[in-house]
Amino acid sequence: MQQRIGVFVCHCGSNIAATVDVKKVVEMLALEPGVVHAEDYQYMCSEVGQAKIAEAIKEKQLTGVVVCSCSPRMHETTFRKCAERAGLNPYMVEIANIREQVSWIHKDMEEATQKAVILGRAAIAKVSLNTPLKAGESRVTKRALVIGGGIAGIQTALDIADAGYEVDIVEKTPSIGGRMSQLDKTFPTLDCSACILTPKMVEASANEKITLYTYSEVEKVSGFVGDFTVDIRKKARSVDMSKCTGCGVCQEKCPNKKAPSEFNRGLNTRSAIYTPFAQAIPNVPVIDREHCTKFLTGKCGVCSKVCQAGAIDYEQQDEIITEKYGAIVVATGFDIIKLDNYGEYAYDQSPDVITSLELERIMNAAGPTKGHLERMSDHKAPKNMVFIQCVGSRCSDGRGKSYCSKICCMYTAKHAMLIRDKYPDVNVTVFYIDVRTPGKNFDEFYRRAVEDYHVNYIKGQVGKVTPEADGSLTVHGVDLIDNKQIKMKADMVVLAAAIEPNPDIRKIATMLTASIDTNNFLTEAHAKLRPVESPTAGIFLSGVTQGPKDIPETVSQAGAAAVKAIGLLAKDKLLTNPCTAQADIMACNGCSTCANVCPYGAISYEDKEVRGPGIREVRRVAVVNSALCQGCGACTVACPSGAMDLQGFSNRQIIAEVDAICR
Amino acid sequence: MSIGANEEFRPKIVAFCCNWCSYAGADLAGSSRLAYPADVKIIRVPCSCRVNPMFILRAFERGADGVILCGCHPGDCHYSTGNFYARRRMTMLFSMLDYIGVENGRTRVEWVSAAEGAKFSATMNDFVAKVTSLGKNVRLGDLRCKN
Amino acid sequence: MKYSYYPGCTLKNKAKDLDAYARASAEALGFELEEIEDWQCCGGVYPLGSDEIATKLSSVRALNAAKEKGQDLVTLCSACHHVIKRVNDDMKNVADIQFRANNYLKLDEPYTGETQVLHFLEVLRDRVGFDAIKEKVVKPFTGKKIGAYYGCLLLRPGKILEFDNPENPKIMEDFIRAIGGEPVIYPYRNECCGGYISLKEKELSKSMAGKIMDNAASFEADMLITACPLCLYNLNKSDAKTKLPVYYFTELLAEALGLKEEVQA
Amino acid sequence: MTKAEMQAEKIKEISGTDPYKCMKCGKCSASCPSFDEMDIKPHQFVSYVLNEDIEALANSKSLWKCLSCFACVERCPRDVKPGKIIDGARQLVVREKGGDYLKADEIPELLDEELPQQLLVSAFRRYRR
Repeated sequence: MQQRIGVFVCHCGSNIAATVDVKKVVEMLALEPGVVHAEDYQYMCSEVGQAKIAEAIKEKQLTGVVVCSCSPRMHETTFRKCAERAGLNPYMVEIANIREQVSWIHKDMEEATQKAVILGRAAIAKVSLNTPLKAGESRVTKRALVIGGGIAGIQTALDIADAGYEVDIVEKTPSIGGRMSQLDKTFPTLDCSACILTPKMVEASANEKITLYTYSEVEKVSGFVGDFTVDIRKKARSVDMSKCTGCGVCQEKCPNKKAPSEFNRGLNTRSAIYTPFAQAIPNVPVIDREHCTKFLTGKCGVCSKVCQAGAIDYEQQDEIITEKYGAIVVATGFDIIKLDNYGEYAYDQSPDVITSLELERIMNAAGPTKGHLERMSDHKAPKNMVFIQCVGSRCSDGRGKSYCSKICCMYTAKHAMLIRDKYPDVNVTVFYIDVRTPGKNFDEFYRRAVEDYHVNYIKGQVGKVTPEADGSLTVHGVDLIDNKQIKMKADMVVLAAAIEPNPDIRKIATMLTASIDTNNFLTEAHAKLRPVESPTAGIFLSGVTQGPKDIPETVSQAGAAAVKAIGLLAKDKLLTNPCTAQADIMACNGCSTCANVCPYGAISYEDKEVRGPGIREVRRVAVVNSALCQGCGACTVACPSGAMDLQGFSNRQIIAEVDAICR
Repeated sequence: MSIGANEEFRPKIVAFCCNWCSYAGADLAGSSRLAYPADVKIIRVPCSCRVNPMFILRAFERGADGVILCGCHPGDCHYSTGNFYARRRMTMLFSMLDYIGVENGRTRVEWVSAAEGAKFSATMNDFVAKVTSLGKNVRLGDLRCKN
Repeated sequence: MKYSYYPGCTLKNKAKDLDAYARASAEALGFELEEIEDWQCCGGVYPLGSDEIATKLSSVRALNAAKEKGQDLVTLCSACHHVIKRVNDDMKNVADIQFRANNYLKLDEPYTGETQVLHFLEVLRDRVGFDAIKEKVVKPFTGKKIGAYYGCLLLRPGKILEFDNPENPKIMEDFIRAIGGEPVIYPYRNECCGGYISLKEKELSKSMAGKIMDNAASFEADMLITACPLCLYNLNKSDAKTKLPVYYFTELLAEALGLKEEVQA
Repeated sequence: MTKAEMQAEKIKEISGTDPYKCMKCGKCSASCPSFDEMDIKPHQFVSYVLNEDIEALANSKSLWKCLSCFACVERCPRDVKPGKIIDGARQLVVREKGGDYLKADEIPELLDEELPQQLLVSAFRRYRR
């Protein structure tokens, strides 16, 4: 059947029209075979623009529509819905991207117009070969998975559970709580971190809709939006969770107390059987098999002897739990970078050069120094403290991270203020490049540190920190405003080390097929309009996994991710992508090559009667399960007989595009 | 068709971009206004593994001077493994093309993520420069198209 | 094991002992330094101007000579090492310099950075091994507190020199342990001694070298070792409050191996 | 192009650095062992090039106080490498006729018994064409 195609060219205000001669594009494309209608309009995506398309479909009995506009990733759905409302199959719409690929990157009008015409022709060539497609349906498992049990994961899980859905949290460490549980106070109101976090942890643990898998990791993910299947590895705790009463005697009696405490950032040690901190949830210890004498030498077993509940189980094995989920939220959080590349700050050379996170532990009443501010080398109280900002942040030289870690300016102001408040005789100096305080009450907070607490802020980065023979440190800095080099004695130096996404995120992103950027932050579906969704349907982003953020931002993003997940879980059925593969049984000889390359197991084989000119036989042929097929097209290229084709991106369509471009 | 001595040679370049990473990377290059030559025309495919070697032969046959295939970084494929198939297929195809005289500089596979607008633009600038330096592709022209 | 060896100008004159101790120690440790024929002066400082070619050619000739013999190129003087290593990096990675240098030199086969440049200390660490040296030590520096002075040229820029962690190096400390001494780690060990500035700005370099020596002394070093004749000169001329003796590391190596008298004779 | 513009371009070319990358953190000046001897400080080199104030840079004492110790090059978080910029300016001066900072006839009085050859060679390279 001869197609009747309508072409609609958008000005996008001046975004397109300033560089592309829109009228000329209309004029040229109107000449293409099959085109029966061509027009342009200021904003095709507006109500008026869409009405024009609908009207043309009805009046001219269009069978295909080409919109020359912005990227299909922006408005393809808009125009497809518009076509559908006007009675045209939505898959008879193609977009020529003349904004991102033309007007925004080219300056010469003639050249840009010519390219726009060519892209329009390619879209026309493609739409001429489109066939109406109908989306299928798939079911939604009404259960969500949250990966990561920090404040982001906890908040997301609480919100999802609150809406009435089952939700599981998978946390790698023995307790939920995350980074926030390590913090002493929070800015800009100086709440005690534990006081506001612990209730949430308890709530998550008590909520009957929430299941916690601590000391567990996601091992395998398959399926797709609405119907993911996930294997979770519950690592052997060596403690029976159902028997343990959390009395803590085992930790007290454990003779091996030499393991570095992860929770206290290695500033002190813990027993081999341990809970990371007193408020841990669940309050069930874990045996660290790498440090446990029983596991190392076979001799010991003290914890087992003292445990009255009989909960110690040295034979316990890892367990794999397989569960189905409709939505997955990633909340894997962050760590601070390793400082190996920054030898000039002497972090490895002096115990009195510490990171901000270590300072949090030192300031905390439950920390290694019971909250007393003291040097780790000689446990003396410092008189002079220096804070260095941007250690590894804003570094484009390959040693650190190119981005701003965002939280350091504020937590440093917090540290400075708390120290000056509690120890007024300690001099506090902050070397900064810029003080960045966008946020409600943030700048006021920073100014309080200067004006009320007399913290000495010096503009200029530090070049080197040298540990001196007398045990002090010399900070070699600069005051750019005074234009003077500074050599300053300090007893402690605190480094605001850059934050980076949890290193596990690479592995997790690969399992989820979620896109990730060069800094290992997960990519959003749209940087502005869909900031908590991954481009991979059914995957949502919560917290620092998407980019640096502070606690209030994390909590609000966690809520937003929860709402998106709830929106998905609330549906009974999802429309599936109709652009799936299909085998031409006339050409298929059942060789199984396609099934071998299919990542979804969507292809099976059936004996079917094949009828054609001179053929009438029963043959083994490929059958695609369109509910499982995700439309990647791997099979279409692997098929040796050319029987496999992908609807919506058929061989003929792509060749037609190639031809149109090379014409 | 011959190129006049004074006429500046502008190559015809087809870029196949996977929907999830590279096409999004191209969009980011666009919204970040990172220019690359208009000679590049993008065809959107769901995955780099959708690109049949036939499409590339067809492009050269129809007068393309260079063909580039962009996909997600290895390990980051939206369909898990598609880009690995693409990589293997293209390695074979490109060496065959080189054998018959379509130089390796005219063909390329590049991994560009959705966040790498700058890399997309830099890659295209570099590829266009390379193809331009090689001049017109004369090896695979369809004789039936000639006058 | 044979290495091509580039001694450099100073080792043929004012720093003859740096060279002589190295050769004798090498022999005792089972490797040979084969001096490149007709080597030319490296220029002492790496030409920073990206448009300079002529000043890099002498290094390329030495590098190519080693390549033709199929040997790694060993250097001893910090300055020679710095210049030759960086020129080699240019020849490997900077297309323009590679093209122009080869154009000029007209070698049988173009040189594109194939030779591996090793400092004598790197040979000791990576090829011989400090543990193997320890076994051959007959006169250990037991109880001696020795400060390693690295200076700038061996360490920076770290990405190109790849000698050691440029801000917190340990190769010379490991060397000191190997010869039985006790390394003194002091933060100024990678600060600049003043370098070539001591020709015209004598006071400045005296004070810079003085800070280094005083810093080492505050950590109770008995002596300093260095690989660079210019560092040695500047340290000896310093205005330090506590004057420490400064030795070439090869002298201590030869002494530990029991070769010192032999070399001096 | 004015002379200053041309010279600024030349410095960028010789040094192979991009002054626009500088974020003005001052780590170069904090690291510089010659800071107190310099009239124009390391972190200011960039602004002089960007403002095309080459005359001042060329006449600055800093040209002859830089030790090429690469502390600023090593530590610059933005890969601007102020040490290479100042060397670019120094090259600009010594490549001009009469720009030599070290005259042959002043050498004898600078020498002493222990002075290594390396020092003369290095100083010649840095101070003269």
